[in-house]
Amino acid sequence: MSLTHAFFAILRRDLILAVRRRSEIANPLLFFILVITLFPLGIGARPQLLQAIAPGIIWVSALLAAMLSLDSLFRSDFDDGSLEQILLSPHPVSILILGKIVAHWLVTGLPLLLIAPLLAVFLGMPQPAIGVLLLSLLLGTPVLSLIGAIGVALTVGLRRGGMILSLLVLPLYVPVLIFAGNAVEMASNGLPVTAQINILIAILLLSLVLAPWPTAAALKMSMN
Amino acid sequence: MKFIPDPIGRFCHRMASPPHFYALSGKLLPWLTGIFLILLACGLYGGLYLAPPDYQQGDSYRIIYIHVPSAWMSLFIYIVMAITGAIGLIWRIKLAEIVAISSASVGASFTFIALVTGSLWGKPMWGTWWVWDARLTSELILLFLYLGVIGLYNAIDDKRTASKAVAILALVGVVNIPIIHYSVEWWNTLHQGPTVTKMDKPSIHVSMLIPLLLMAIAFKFYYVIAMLQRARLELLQRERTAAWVKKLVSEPSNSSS
Amino acid sequence: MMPPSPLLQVEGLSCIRDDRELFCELAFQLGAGQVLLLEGKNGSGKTSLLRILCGFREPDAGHIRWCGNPISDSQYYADMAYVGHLDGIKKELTVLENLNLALALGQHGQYAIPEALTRVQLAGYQQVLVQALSAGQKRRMSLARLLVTKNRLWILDEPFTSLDKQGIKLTETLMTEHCSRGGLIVLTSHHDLNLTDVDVQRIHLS
Amino acid sequence: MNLQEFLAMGGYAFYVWVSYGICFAVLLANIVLPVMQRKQLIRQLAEKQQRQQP
Repeated sequence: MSLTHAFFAILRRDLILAVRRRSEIANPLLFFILVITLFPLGIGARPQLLQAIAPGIIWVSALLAAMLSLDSLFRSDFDDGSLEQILLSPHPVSILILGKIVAHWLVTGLPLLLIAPLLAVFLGMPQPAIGVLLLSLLLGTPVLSLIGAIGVALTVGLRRGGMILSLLVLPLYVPVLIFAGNAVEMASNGLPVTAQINILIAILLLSLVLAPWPTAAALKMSMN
Repeated sequence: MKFIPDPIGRFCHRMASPPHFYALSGKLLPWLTGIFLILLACGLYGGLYLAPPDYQQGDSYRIIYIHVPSAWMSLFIYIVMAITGAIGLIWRIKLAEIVAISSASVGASFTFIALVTGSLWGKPMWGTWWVWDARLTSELILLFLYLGVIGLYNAIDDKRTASKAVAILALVGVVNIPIIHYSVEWWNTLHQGPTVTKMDKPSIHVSMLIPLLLMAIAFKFYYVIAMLQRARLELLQRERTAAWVKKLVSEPSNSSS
Repeated sequence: MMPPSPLLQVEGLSCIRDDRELFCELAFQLGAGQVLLLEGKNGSGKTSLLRILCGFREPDAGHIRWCGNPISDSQYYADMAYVGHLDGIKKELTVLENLNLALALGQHGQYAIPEALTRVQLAGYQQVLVQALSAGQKRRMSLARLLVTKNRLWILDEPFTSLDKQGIKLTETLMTEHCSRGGLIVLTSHHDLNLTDVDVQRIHLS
Repeated sequence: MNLQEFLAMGGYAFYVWVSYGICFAVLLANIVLPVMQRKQLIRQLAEKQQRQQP
């Protein structure tokens, strides 16, 4: 059977699993909404201030939500031995793993995109910026999943991997946060954002090509 | 994978054999330490005493002699770590793995020094202890990257596996560092405008430059010394069941050296 | 019986774990139709050896060759199948979905899925979620996975655990058939093997 | 320039000397700690060896 067949088989399997488990989809989404609700409560209902920092709040929350959902990427497959079987496949492991990452993004990243406009309205973000916010999330959240996968793959075999995972992954998230957050902020002020969006596209393509390799290598390493 | 012709590969393997490395590094260390101390003394004398005060910053600029070389070293060591890690990963050379992880703590120290001295330098210059300046922010993120490497290494019990993990992480980090650096610079210019660039390019005079270079070279030597010391410890720990370690331990003269 | 030409060759294999040498300078050869049974008490390195054979763990010394090539070659992974302590079966998926994924990861083998399920006495269970199966049934499902995918070398870690007498008999029959088709098996077991007409080598790890 | 002036660092004594102090403390620790740990390890291994073969 061909590699594309294997890729889509893994993708389909993970989507079916997510639908049957449900909580995997709901948890990061709830977290995202809750964190954003907390900001006005912590800062005070000051529309001007909230509007000014809205891009940052939304992006930092999205980043944390993505990070919290990372553990589910390989955890159950590691625990029940499915990961061993995937690694023993004659197909290139990095492609199979990419299938898992895409599925993970569809389950945890895409819902953030759907709920983000609502939250942007909560924070009083101006109309034109919302489109850019969606675009930046569309380009940025897959990068979070791709880079995050490397971190999870390195720590999946550890008992207390959670804390170390955030230490590994968060510094690598910095460029995405900067360019995406800045794009939204510029758009709120009515400025052009082509440069930021182009850079985000470049980062996405780069991580799409490069990230599966170290992820596969790290998973093999985690197996022993 | 064979990129290197066999005789050279064999030679490297022999040089990289643990007992040979342990003995050789033991012989080299006093010399390296001597050179380091001489360079350090010259650099400090030139920097703290001979070089004139800066016409704008007065004597506070003298922090540059540790701040800038430390910042250079922090990046340099990360790259060395990634390269040696890759060598360990590809050719399974134990010693390369050990050099990689032994570099991490030295690199983290230099990053820490660069941050602290940057802050101490910033206080008289900017009036606050911390400014979200591009260079300091990059340095802070670099420190997180180092801490990630060290934390990951300590979290994995099997040290061979841990070395592999560290090598993968260091390689991922080294690809990311230019991107992070660029993004932070970009972020900085956008939010603050071209503000405090004095730290990057002080109007440097030859009498100021020479001590700076001396200190930079001294720190390179220091890195080799500190890395070798840590590598010797790491090597003994990993090889403690090997015959050469047993022999070494049983010789009373060695327990003091 | 003439010894068949070796397909799996292991030379000078050593494994050190936590300062302890589990085995050292281990060597064996396995040809078509042969079985290797690893014996030894708990913690003697049986599972470690199997995981080294799978390529999950690197040996501290030594080589493993499959058809003369190192096992990092993708050909090896096309020819081998592993059933470990963890069965690698998703309990939220049905039996059919699980086997279909195994097929997608590998290549079609001797049996089609319905025949394989009949063989392991799970006929009619296609649409059942795996979490509804008993431990023994799950074990038999792992055997079905071996049957539906194309493979020559089986690496089995304690294949008889949680199987009843009938299940053990079935496993042994399948193993005998696999060998008679020119397959190879490396396994660990506390249970004594009862295979007729099969060349069984034993290695005792201590 | 006398010693007093040198130490005063043109009024920036605190910043300069604290910087240098922290720097060299960290650098020294990076050498001393591994050396001490290594010696301790050698001692431990030697003791273990003596226990095993009296």
